[in-house]
Amino acid sequence: MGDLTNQQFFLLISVVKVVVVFAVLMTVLAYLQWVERKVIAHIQVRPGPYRVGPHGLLQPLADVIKLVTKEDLIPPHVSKPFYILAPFLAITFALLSISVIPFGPAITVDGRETYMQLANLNIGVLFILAVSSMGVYGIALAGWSSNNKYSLLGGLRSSAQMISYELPLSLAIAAPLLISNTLDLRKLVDSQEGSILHWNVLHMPFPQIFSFIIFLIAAFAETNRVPFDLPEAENELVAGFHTEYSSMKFASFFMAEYANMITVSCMATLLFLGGWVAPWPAEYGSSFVPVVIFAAAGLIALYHASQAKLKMDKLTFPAFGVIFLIIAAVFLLPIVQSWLLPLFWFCAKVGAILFTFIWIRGTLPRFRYDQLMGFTWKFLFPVAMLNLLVTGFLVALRP
Amino acid sequence: MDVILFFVFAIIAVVCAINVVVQTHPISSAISLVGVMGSLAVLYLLLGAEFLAAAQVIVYAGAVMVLFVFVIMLLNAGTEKKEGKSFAVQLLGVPLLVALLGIVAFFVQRLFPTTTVHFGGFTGGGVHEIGMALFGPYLLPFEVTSILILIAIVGAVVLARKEMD
Amino acid sequence: MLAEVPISWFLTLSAILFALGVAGFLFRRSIITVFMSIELMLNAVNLSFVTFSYHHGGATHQGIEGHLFAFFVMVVAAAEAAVGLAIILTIFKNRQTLNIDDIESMKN
Amino acid sequence: MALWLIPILPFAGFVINGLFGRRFSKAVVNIVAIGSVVLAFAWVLKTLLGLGSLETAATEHYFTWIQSGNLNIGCDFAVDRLTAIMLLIVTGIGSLIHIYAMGYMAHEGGYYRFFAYMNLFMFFMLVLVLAANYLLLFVGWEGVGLCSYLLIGFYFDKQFATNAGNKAFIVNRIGDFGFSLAMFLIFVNFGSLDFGKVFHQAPAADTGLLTTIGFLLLVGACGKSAQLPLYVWLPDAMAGPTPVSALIHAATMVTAGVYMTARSWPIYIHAPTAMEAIAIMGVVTAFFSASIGLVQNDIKKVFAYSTVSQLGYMFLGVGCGAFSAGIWHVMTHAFFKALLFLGSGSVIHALSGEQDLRNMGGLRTKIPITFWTMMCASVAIAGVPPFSGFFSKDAILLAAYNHAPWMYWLGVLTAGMTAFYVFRAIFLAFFGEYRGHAHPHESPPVMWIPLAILGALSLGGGFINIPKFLEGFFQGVPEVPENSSLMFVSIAAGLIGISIAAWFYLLKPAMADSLASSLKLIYTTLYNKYFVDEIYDATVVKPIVGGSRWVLWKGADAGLIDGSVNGLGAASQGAGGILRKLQSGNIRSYATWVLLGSVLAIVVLFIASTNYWGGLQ
Repeated sequence: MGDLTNQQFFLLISVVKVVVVFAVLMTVLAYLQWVERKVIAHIQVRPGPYRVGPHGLLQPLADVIKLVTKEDLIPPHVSKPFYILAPFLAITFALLSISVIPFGPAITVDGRETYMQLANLNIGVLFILAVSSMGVYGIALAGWSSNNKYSLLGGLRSSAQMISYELPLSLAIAAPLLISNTLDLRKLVDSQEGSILHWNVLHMPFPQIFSFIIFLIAAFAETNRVPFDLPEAENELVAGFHTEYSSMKFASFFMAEYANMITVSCMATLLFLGGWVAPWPAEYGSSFVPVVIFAAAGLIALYHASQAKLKMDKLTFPAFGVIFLIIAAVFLLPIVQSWLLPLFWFCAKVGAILFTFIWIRGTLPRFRYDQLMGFTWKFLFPVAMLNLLVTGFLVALRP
Repeated sequence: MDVILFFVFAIIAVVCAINVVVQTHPISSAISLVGVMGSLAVLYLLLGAEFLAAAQVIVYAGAVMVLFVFVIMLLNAGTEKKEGKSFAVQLLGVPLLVALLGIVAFFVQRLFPTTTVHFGGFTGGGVHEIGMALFGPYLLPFEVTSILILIAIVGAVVLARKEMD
Repeated sequence: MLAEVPISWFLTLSAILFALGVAGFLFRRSIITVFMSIELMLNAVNLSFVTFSYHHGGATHQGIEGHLFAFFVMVVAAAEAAVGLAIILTIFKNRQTLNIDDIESMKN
Repeated sequence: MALWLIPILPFAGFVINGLFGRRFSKAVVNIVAIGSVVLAFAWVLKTLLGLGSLETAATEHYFTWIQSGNLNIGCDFAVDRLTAIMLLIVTGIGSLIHIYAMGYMAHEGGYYRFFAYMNLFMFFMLVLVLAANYLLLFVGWEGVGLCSYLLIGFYFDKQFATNAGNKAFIVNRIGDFGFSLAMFLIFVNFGSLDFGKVFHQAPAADTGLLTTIGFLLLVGACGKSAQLPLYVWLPDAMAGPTPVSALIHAATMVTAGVYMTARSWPIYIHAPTAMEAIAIMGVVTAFFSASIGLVQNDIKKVFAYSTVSQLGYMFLGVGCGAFSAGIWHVMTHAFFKALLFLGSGSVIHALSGEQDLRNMGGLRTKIPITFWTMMCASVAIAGVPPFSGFFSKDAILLAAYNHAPWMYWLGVLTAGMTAFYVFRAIFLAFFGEYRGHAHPHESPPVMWIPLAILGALSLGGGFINIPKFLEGFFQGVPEVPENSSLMFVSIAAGLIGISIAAWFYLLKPAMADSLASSLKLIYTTLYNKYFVDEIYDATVVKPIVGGSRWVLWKGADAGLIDGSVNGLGAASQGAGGILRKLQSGNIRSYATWVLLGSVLAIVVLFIASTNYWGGLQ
């Protein structure tokens, strides 16, 4: 590979990155659904998907096959161009933001430095804000073009909700940006280098706990998740804006929702939780955390294998136990540690936030609509403003 | 590269703008307008206006136009009716438009014969530069804008509050 | 094939968009579309401002005034949209019409 | 030294009482009003002690008030020795009168309003004396005029009070007109209105110019200080409450003219003609109004004419070049005349509103404190040594003697008349039999304590040697040679006046009436104040009213102006009828016109800039 020019290398590595990210993202999207069903099932003390594959692990695959092969029904009386355009817009804008999110530090491939990121933008934060603000069109158009009053109401609610929650969201983002003094997502992470005490969420003397919580709440609303899933409140609006959609178009909205969840989780991680930075420095042993975790997981799997009652489990548990142990071993290899460790921490943080999303969905009831709007305008917005003001003052006083 | 980029997005912009004018349903016009704004944002990037490009998408496409779409949906505005007429428009509209476009295009060609644009030719449009200017020499207009927005909010609330009677 | 885009093309594009905005204002009867035509004109003007900024700034850090102007236009346009749409809502509530030719209480 | 605090304190009192006084109890109003003035007095004392000997003026610049072309007016306050005296008089006597008014006004309506106006007056008066340029002085000048108007018309439900207020205001306008012209002249010729800059340039200026300025300033002073021929408002101003008469129309505001003239001494010293005019005006006014005072029956009218007369004395002093003597008289006059007014207020208060001397008598035993304090004032004003009036009046007369003997003799005659009418009033009010029907009662301590303090000041105030104090201030003014023999002449004049009064009104009460009937023509003329009001009415007021009504209103306004306006209206109505066709109410049509306009504008813009056009080719 040594004979490639810089431009050829750039093209090649970009293609590789796009392929990898796309494949991983799609898998994650599919399996996030499985995780959600499983977690909620366990919160509600039931097993969840169990039939397709071991512990329902192949359920997402089955879902995909089902959705793709279903008849793509276009109801009469819909506004056809917009009806088709809407899911396309939704999924496009949802996936677009992933392109600027960095997953890890710069790594060296073949003697050349490259980023674990599809495109490095020095206004990355603004880009994500811009793209996410466009996401509302998909939902609004879907609601309107369906020519169905439930859909329309869902679309209207969604537009109003997303416009309203964008304000506290932006204000909450502004506070950590003030501290880090950059809009570049990589530099944002670099400014939080060190330990957990340097993450923006705990950054002394202005810990951004409030803006982190505000960001999470607003993100729930932006992604139309429980407890803010008014646009698709099934007991009021059938299925909200996507009532009339089926097959892949329906799947697009679904994927858009989960992609948005991943985006905001990544944003929260980058802005507040220090991105791929370990909670404490490597010299105090943070690099052994993944090894311990994966090894423990492997051992637990093996233990369960010895106790397994089902026939299938006797095969799968040992297999997974071994896989986990291998992963644990991989983390010990110094060659890959440099990029695998940051990736691990990043994924761990994103995963934790995604788990919070699911956890809250399993716990909280839905808001009433007027409460939803009152909450953002009368509480969230002023608090975010105040937080920004205080942070601004403290930053200005910073020597 | 730059020329291709310009042409692609200029053509998208013009086609979308024509669509804004000729579409009979407001929502089609609105979505077309979003297209215009999006392609203008790309042209801003070409001109080195990073911040404005982002602001264009966030403010215009993401907020103002959403508001439009929202109102169109709220009012359930249908296709417009061809009633009412204005003799002035019928008589003078097209000639004046052609004259305006012709004159402006002519003078533009005459006045700016040499300067050319290439990507990266202007680097003063980043967030930092805009911020330094806004909170430096242009602080007063900026602060006045905040008052303007406050007035707009109050005005909008008052107007929209009025009950139908 | 040109390597770079002449600045006059940008300005001409701006003029075309502006003229289209004017056309929308003149020939359309729906208040909302007319309002959108105004936004189109504002956008066209913003493009001019940014282009002029490039023209005057070049590679230096001068010529940011055009950007600021465009920025203020955006802010004012946002405020204007909020008030304007509120007015449209009120008009619709009171008159049940969105046709601009039906609204002529200021006649004579 | 925070000079601004001095006027601001009363102003704060005005704002608080004026805005919220209606809801306050009287006690709170008292605390605010009197507290603010007393605090101002205390601050004046502190400031003056802090400023030391004040050889040069202490100036403070706060902000630029007006900046237009080369006109640059700052909000500047300055304290020099002259200002220091005025500050002490204004705040000191003001405090006493405020305290007195607390008792006097206790039963009147509009209590808070009264004190709000009084505080506003104090504010403007202090601005007037503190001002370091003519315009700021003019602000105070107009402000005190306004307060004077408001307070004269305090009993606004009485016709004569509002009329008197209007009269004071309108007559003062004539004076202000002169003052304004003087300011314009000063600014045009000296390029500044700051005292320092103007007076620095004055010696080098043209005498004719200085004389003109001096005359115009004199017109202003004449209006404010009630001198002939603009004195007519002051006697009528007695329609206001008595503390107002004491504070504004005796002790402070009316002396503003004297203060301003003394302040402008560098101008006057180079304008001998103007000085002469001041002296003549002063002495004539002094004599003229003293003669009116001889026969008045209203106790306040007597003192009002007395005030005019004493102001004449001050101008006589100033006009003769004895600026410091004039200021000295301003101070002593403030003591004894304020006391006379407050005392007569006490009498009026005791008699429940009775003001006519013919209905008084024998009050000596009934209200002894008032009697004795008024006696103090009377001996002071009559020029009995060694009381205050004697010294200042003697200094003025001495200067007059050196200036022009006829002025001196007229002054001495006036001094005799002064002694006569003051003691006439005293004898009529306090001696003999009580002729009224009310039940006199002594005033409360809150009223007589200020009287007592003023009494002490009247008696001993002459030992405050103002000329000595101001010696350095009026540098370059010629010294007046001592002449102790003249002193005995004025003492004699005073004693003769007192004796005649005693003879007429104590020993042979019938003599006065018989003398009045035997000299009927003179008596009626004097009693009717030389018919000045009637003459003014016939020569000035009537023609103005008639001219306004027939020429300006019916002719110019109704005919010419209304006619042309109506014609224009009709014309525009006609034109509008045609043009309104354009206003179709159709926005799209309007947009077309706008577009047409823009296209034309662009075309014109490019065609007009031919150079540019040529450069393009």
